[in-house]
Amino acid sequence: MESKTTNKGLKFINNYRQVIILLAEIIIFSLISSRFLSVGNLTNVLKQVSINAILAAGVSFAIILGGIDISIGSVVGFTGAIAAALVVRDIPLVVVILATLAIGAVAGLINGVFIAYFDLQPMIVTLATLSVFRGATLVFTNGATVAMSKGACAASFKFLGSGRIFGFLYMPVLIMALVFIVVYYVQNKTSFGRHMYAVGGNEDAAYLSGLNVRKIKLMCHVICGILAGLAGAVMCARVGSAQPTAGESYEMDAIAACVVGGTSLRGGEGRIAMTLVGAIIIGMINNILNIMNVSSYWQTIVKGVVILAAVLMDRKSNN
Amino acid sequence: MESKTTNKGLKFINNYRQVIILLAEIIIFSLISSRFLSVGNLTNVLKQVSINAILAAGVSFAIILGGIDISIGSVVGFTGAIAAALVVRDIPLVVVILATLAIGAVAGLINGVFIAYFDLQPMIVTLATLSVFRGATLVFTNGATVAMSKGACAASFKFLGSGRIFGFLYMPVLIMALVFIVVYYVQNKTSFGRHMYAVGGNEDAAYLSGLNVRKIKLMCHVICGILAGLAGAVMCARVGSAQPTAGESYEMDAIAACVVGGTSLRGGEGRIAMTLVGAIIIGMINNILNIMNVSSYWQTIVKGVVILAAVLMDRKSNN
Amino acid sequence: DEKQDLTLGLMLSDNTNQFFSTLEDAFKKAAEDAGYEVISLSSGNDAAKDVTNMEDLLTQNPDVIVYNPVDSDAAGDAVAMANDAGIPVVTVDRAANSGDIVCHIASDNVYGGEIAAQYIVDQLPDGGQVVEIQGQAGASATNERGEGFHNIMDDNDKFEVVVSQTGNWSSSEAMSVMENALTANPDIKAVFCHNDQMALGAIEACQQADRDDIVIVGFDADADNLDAIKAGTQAATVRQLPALMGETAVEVCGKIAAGEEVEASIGTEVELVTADNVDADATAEEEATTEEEATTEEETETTDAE
Amino acid sequence: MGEVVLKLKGVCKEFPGVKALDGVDLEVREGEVMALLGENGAGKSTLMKCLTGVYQRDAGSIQFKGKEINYTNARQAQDDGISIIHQELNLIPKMKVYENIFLGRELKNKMGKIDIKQMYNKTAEMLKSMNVDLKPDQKICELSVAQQQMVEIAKALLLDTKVIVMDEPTDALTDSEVVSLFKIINDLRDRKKAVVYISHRLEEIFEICDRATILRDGAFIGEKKVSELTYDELISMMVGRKLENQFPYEAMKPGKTVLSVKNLSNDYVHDISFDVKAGEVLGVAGLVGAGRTELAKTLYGVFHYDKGTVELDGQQIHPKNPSDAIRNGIYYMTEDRKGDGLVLIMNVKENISLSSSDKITSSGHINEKKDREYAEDYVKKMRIKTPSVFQKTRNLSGGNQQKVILAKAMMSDPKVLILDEPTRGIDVGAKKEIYLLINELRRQGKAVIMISSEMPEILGMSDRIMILHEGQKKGELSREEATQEKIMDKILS
Ligand SMILES: Nc1ncnc2c1ncn2[C@@H]1O[C@H](COP(=O)(O)OP(=O)(O)OP(=O)(O)O)[C@@H](O)[C@H]1O
Ligand SMILES: Nc1ncnc2c1ncn2[C@@H]1O[C@H](COP(=O)(O)OP(=O)(O)OP(=O)(O)O)[C@@H](O)[C@H]1O
Ligand SMILES: [Mg+2]
Ligand SMILES: [Mg+2]
Repeated sequence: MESKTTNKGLKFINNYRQVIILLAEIIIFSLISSRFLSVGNLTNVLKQVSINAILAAGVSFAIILGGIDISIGSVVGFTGAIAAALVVRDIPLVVVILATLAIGAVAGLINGVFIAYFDLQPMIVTLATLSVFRGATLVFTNGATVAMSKGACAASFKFLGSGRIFGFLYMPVLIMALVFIVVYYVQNKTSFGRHMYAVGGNEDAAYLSGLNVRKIKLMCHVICGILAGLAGAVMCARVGSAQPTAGESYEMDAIAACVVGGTSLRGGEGRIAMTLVGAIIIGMINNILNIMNVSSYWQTIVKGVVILAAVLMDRKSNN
Repeated sequence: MESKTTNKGLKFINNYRQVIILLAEIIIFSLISSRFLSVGNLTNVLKQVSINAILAAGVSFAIILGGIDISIGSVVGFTGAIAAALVVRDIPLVVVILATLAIGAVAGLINGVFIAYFDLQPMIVTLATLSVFRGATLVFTNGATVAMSKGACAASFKFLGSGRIFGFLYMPVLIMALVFIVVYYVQNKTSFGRHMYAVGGNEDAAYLSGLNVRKIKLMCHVICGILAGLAGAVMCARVGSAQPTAGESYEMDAIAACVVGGTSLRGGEGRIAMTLVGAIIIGMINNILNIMNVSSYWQTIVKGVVILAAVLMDRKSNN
Repeated sequence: DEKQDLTLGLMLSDNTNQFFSTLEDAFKKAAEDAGYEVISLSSGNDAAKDVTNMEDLLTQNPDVIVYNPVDSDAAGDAVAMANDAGIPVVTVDRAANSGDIVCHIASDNVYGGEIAAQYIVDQLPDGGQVVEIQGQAGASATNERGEGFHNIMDDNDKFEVVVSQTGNWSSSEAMSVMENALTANPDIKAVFCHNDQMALGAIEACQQADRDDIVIVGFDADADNLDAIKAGTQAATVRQLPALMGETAVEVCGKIAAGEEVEASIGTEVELVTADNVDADATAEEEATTEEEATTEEETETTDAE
Repeated sequence: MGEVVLKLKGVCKEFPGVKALDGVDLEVREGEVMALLGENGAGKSTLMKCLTGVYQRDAGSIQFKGKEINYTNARQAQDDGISIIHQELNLIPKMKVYENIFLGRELKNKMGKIDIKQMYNKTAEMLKSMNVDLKPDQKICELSVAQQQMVEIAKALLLDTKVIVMDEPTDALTDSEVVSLFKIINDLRDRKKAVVYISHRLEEIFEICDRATILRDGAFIGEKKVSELTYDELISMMVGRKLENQFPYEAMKPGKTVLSVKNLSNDYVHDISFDVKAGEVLGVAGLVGAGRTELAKTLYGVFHYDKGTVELDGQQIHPKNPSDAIRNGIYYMTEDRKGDGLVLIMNVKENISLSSSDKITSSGHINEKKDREYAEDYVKKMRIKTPSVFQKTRNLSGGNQQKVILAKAMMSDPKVLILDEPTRGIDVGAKKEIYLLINELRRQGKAVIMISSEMPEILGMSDRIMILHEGQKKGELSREEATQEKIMDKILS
């Protein structure tokens, strides 16, 4: 009985170890800087985290499959440019959003077809499409920033990026929250989600159990693309313009968020809520380093060390 | 009998499919541009390929293990900066080279310890150290280029990067050739090489067969680091100075070279000679795009498409 | 001039950067008008790629090479190759620290940083806290613009640079930096961004924080930022004239090929654009890009970029 | 009587939530074969892993040649003279036979260069002496499971150690290889080696072992001389109760023909025709490499065929993939439970319902309650030993894993169920339970095709037996006429 209780306690701690890391972080950072623990600053963190978190939610589909998608940064750049170009032409907001999601879906579809139907390795496929999508963005924008004019469309589009609801809920944060709720439902409460985990856990067994492995893989990559498209639109709306190089190397932060959140790159494992926690853990690191005005050279070092420490702690408590 | 011969023929084609892709490339490119098939240009290609090829040889150790090392680009930057700083201080050439190799080894050791002894996932470890090593470079150089003076040491060091032997054999090409010979021997003719393939093929089985899996993993990452250090020195010598951002995203080209050369990212497979072929395939693509004056935006697209096509062909002929 | 059949090589450090893509476009257009061929290569900010590109460029034997190095120190080897091949080299924007250069068309990043800082000093007689949003760590433009900025700021006791953070040339990252800076330092009076992209991000952040009192200074004079200056959301930006540099470079190439003398160094303007001169300057820029005559070849400013 | 070389005393080992070993003793003598027996999950493999340094014991002592040992990795045990053939195959799929056999102990010249030729020759010699028809440079992934098992045995023999542990070596073998293996074991005994032999095929124990140590639920039950034991005694020691009638075959009148296969041909099988009726068990016998698995996978849509027809309930079907086959009412239960049977990191519940999403979902939404109830129902009905349906299948014993796969198959409710080696690696008690489940399936009117390499099982449970050899059908025998000899005759005809 005695030992059972401890075991349960241990199991609880283990299940929520990322949350514990996050709490530890909050406590330490509050001690480091008095400015950290303010509503304003925490709101900042959430706003800043939103784009990476949406990307991480998307890439978690690819990672749970046992694959990866490193082209999402380029998809962000491409869809952002398209969104800006449409807004400039005064296309209605709904159309703009649907268009970016559709383009994201097509990008994911391209990845998915090569990965699922041609059996190519996800890393190399998305490495190639990373290059293709970025090139497409450069060609499309001719290397120039697409700025959004002050028209009616621009205003409504920008609301997506910086608008508030109830005075405190920023749109990117709201969108992020909605994304995570939907993704949580899809991954945990639907048979599609269950099948995704099965394919990631043992592809052969999933196939022999009668699952349509290829379709599942394709779908996961399409979802990943759609979320990258959404992230592109939100980012473009937040910044108010689209740079041809926008989103470069964002994939790395998204992957880091998943892994810090306990998702295994070997596939079959990972909880979306913890991915959000992972993204916030990383976002808070960036935030405190900014607040403390650590030189950007040292920031690069510290960020790497902290990610390493987080996965190390994650692993330790996992055992 | 009849069918056996065809089978042998097929097997031969299959075994050397990358070479066939390379030959096809040479023929097509010669038809596209009369300037392509000249001794001068092919020498250029080899010189240009050398750094990526050395990196690819190194990262092949990590990939055959079933892992990855995406920190090598940062190691190139760091060791290059150290090399330049030492040359500026007129340190003898041998010491400079040994120092860069040693630093590369330490970088690999750090990766290896986390991967082998803390059982962290290679992708996330090297993603973190990518950041750490780049930051270290920025701190070390204070963000500024380290230029090499005109001293005796600088001259001898620069010989590494642009010197010739027998009038036509450029040093980087010679170094690349030596690296591949040594790596070929290590991977194919030593028990260490066999063990590396075994660990990549089935880690549990390798462990139960009595192999010291951790040590093998560590060694592979150290070798990868050493070769990245060598690449950093050669690059610094070739360019004549060290930029703090040197080597950024080089890991992707190196990984692409391995995969185009038929190395599986799932581990346990890969032939070093074909990695060289893969590096040359990619190098020739870059070269012909430059020669044909394709806009760099389109180059980005074309490069992605061609890598995809190469792995697709590779896979088709593999089946 | 009688028309010549020239092939010009153009090597840019990074044409995904708007400054250089503008330079490239103007160069190509001017060359086309003059009936020249252009081979244009870009190095993606990788000094090793400069060497590679030079090798590939020399294979095609251009008549003149216009070179915008990734790094001045690293440029020597690439220039030496061209020298060996007997092809004249003109550098733009960034100089090469060794090798034979026929002409350098300079624009001075350090000076640009200085006038940006000076503007802030002039605007805020009482001094105060200042933010610097840097370009990508280690990039030469970052180093030079930062150097100029600190040349002024560090000597001035009234000002304190409370935040020096990188925005990686990206509006989105700059926005995050600015948000954090505003939270951490409510008394910020001014911000200097190493490019205008990042200034856009800073503007967004200030607007969202309802801080329209902050003096925002950018660099590059992008069209959007000129609009922002007109609208009063941005205070100033530093204008370099990339289009003009491109056109000047084509002209210089023509002269070199024709065997005419050219100045060893040609300076193109670096100037501050504020609400006072934004309208006038906008027209000047337009003229510069549309009329070939409006070049500044006579100016013999010999400020060296590095 | 041989000297005791290895003495384990009071060995304990606990996993999170499971006490796998609770004070186990074992004595192994030179020149003798010690059987280690027990139900699935009794702790046999765990004990051997504690011995060979894969796991560290929590308590107890292990003495080898009078010296206390405490290995921390596999290599130390090998170097000391203890080798083990693990229950799971431990080969590198993409490497060659000789490379696997010499893995970790490559022959080298003085320069450190590996000597491929010598390793090749020694491997060829070894395989020949074992009566295995394999080329040393074949890749492991191209071999059948049985051939791989023989390679595994060769690898252990190469070490030439004092003690050899064999954890269910015959699990994947057919009779002819078993004969070869027993020759090898007899030879080892003659050479004064000590052998620990783990198997669920009890007839083998009486044929090859000298003594038997029996475990139950991680506890030591006893050690007996095999010559002093009867079959029933042995079972009651293992199971803790009497177990009568190992093959509970019930005569039943078969219904109408459900599956009818005519002239099926592809790369693996040639011109196969047969049919199966409702409520009937069709046994499929054959040597290793007979193509039984391939036939099953062809019917299941994994392999394609271009000649021949498959009819189900009189309707012609042509399954293109497993999901297609399942839709048509055919389910295949794999022989490789870890390789392609289970998603090991998923729990019992998730595995059981994997092929029957439609039963637990409405428009894509999973009904958690239904999901759990179905699983709990199967766990109870099939007596799957697991703390809860939320246990990861990775942590179940082999027999219980097998039952989970069978539960998955049953939940998909097929018309035709193909069982490939359904009792591989399963203890006597569990075997009987699976036979009872097969009876249950027959009663439900399912057509069952049972592929098995265990002759007694084929003879004991089939209504009819189809014999395959090298992809061809060699004949069919009814239950009444079938004997082991007749089957072998047909194979060799
Ligand atoms: N790594 C592990 N983690 C948790 N539990 C384990 C682990 N390995 C084994 N067990 C548990 O320990 C017990 C003994 O398992 P073991 O594999 O030794 O049984 P066994 O006698 O070899 O059975 P079988 O005949 O099925 O092979 C089982 O209950 C099993 O579930
Ligand atoms: N992946 C593969 N590549 C090449 N040959 C294979 C492969 N898998 C099996 N084979 C060959 O196919 C033949 C039939 O295989 P298999 O042993 O699975 O048949 P089986 O009758 O089901 O035998 P069992 O189930 O008893 O192992 C064998 O000769 C085997 O070597
Ligand atoms: Mg066992
Ligand atoms: Mg079989």
